[in-house]
Amino acid sequence: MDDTTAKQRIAKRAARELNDGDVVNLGIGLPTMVANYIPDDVHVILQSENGFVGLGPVPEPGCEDKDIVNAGGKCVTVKQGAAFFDSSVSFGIIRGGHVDTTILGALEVDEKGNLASHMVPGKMVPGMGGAMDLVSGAKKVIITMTHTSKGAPKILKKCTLPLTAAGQVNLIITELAVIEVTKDGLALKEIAPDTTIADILKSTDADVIISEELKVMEV
Amino acid sequence: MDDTTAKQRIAKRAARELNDGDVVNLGIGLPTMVANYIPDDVHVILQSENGFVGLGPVPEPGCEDKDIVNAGGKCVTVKQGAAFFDSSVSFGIIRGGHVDTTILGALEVDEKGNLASHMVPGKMVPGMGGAMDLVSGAKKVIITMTHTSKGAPKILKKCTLPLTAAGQVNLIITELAVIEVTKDGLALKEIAPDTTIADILKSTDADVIISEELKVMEV
Amino acid sequence: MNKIKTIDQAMEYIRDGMTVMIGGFMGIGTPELLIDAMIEKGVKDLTIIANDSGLPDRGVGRLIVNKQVKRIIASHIGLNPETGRQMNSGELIVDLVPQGTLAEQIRAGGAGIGGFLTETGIGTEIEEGKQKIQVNDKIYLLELPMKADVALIRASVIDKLGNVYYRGATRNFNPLIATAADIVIAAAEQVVEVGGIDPSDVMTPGIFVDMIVEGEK
Amino acid sequence: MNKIKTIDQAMEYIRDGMTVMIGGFMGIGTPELLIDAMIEKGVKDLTIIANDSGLPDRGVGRLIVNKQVKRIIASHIGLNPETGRQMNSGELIVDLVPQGTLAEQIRAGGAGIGGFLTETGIGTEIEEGKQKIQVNDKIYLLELPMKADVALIRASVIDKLGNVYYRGATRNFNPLIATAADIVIAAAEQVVEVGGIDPSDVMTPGIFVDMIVEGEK
Repeated sequence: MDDTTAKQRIAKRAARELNDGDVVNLGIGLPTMVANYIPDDVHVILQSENGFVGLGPVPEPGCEDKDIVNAGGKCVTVKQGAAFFDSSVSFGIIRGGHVDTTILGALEVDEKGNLASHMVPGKMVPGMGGAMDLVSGAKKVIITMTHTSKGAPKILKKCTLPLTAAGQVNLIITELAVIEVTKDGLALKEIAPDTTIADILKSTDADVIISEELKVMEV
Repeated sequence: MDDTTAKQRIAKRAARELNDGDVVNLGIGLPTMVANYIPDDVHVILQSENGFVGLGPVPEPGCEDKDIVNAGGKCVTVKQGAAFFDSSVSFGIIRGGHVDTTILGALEVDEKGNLASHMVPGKMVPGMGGAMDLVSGAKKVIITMTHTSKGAPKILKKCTLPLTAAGQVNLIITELAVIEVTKDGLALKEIAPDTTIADILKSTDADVIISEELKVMEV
Repeated sequence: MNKIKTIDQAMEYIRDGMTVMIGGFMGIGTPELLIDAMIEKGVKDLTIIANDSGLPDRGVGRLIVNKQVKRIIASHIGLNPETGRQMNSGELIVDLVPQGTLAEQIRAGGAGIGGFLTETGIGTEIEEGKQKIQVNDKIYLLELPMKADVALIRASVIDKLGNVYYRGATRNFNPLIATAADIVIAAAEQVVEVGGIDPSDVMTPGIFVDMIVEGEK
Repeated sequence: MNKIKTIDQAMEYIRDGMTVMIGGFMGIGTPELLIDAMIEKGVKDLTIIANDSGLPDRGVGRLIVNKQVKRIIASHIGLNPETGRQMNSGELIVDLVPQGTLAEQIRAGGAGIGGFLTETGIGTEIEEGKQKIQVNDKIYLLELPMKADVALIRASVIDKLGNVYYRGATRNFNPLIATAADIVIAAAEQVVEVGGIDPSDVMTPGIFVDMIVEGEK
């Protein structure tokens, strides 16, 4: 599967985790794509940590407002009923548990729900931005990522990179599987139609519990 | 001297402590009267702890706006250039040292600059309101009060009532004297023209240092 | 999701023994409509968190006069003599808190802050029972966050998503308590369509507001 | 008191070695006019506190490219490769702070809060060197307030008293840093007379603003 197809599948599956009325924060990159797949009858309110709720679609070229951008600094629109605020209010919303779900990318996730997403020491150090606050504060943390990176597992027994948060991840969605973080470990809940349990176990470093209600992932 | 004359004298003297551009919070009662005596060439910005800067005069009857009141719940006006905010911002201003001067009343003040102003246990317990935050946060704390209460001194060696703040008072203005709180004790800086040092010492429980630059108070 | 409710629907969420935050300052910015309804319903044993205990005939004060409150956490009770009377007679527990500390405790509750350090109250009775924490030779009190079951706010203008604009000095504690309770009920002076409030003028985002009741004066 | 100053008058307050807070988020809401002037003046060895290190040709990033910064405290440096390069070569000290913690530290600095407790960063490298405080069986990090010598904000509209209105998402860190520095300089897109901004629409009260420089684009 090419990277684009994989990401579209992940975004589409993640969109189904959102409920009508939810306040949702989507990370930059793959998580942002989730917005394209939210069903018409599910109205979520997108929070943008740079200071508003009511994030709307990308504007038509020429209709951009230089003062309205998302947390990636890209021109966006706001929906009717949006609200702007400063960064302390924005993170009050995040830290205070008023974000129902955050969907973020990751470099590594492990059996304990630990997350590493913000740096590879000596190589790539973009910084955590709002990710540490988001994963600590949001009610539900969903990680969306390709199952492996150049063939190497990203779902590990124990993260090797510096942690972005300890024990905060609830759900992992990849192009191959949907995996829940439970107190007993990682539970495989859904498997993509074009893979096998054996393949998933091979490309996963962590121990995985096969859920009794294992389902085929809708793709 | 009758009570009204005494209070007018105190308010008038206190007004001379304010500098052009100062942010000032005036307590309820006598301190509120200070606003009437601020010289025309001194422009201060009055803060009202219920949520604004730019407090203006009492409105003409019939011109009241029910949504614009001072910290005593009384109808007031705001000046051009005023700004409304919520209570956490209001006390961020107060606690953060952005109020240059607060002028408050008191039941007792003592040699250490301790203040008791918010309760007489078992008798009168109105609560501290914003007074504790104001005296901790304001750069300069001025206490305005009559020198005695029914003949009993209010400037004491040691406060007997529960403290509103410890060691925060800078200046005490009464109808008889202007007294500065210094690290060496209370320094008598000004004396009213119609009293004597002996009279002041008699009506003051605390030890008082007679300042070398003792002046006659302008009344 | 229709947030506009009848007063009776809203009152189902306020029950005996609950902790209720109520906006307003000496009654200004207090949702009197919801106080009316609480009096009519006769809900009792309430713990009230508010700036003050209002006046005997205004705001929170009416609930106290009507003996529906077992405890109040406030900064000031001086304008309602009945509060002091019930406190002295042992009918009512009164916890007095410095106003800035109270505002910040509620903000902390809403913003997921586990506590904060303040100099307010150092050297006074406010210290009692509190952790003291030293930072760079300075001693602070550790004050803890406050939350409630229900918050009752007064909106000057509200849109149907619950975005609120507060006029003048009615803002006070309203935006703070709206963040710090499980259920937030807004009594509205004026309800407008979604889009009727400029996004930059919103003082409480609609995500905080669960219910809107019309008819506040 | 005339707060409107020339850019040269304002620049007198920014000197080598100072700690400077700068508003903006990826350059949006950053006072580019003041960055221009700092580059022209060549002020150096600065400690910058800002959400991020901007882009190489935008916002705070330009000061880094021009090597005027010895240390930056920020939540994100990913959009400016030069920041990472200078960090790895030892030319620049970078302190990465979670964005919500950074915003709250600045707010605390401005609001006279001695520190606050947060769960953000628990179990990560962010814990290092920090006091941990237990409240009701939960462990928090104690984060301390931040202040600066100068704060540089970008005002969409400002009146001559310094009351500020920020359009759209340009607000971000600007109202916070305006409270937390000894000197606050606002670069203004539009200056209006006193009274030109409704008191309810003011986002930074004029009492926080010391100087206004016109000409921000």
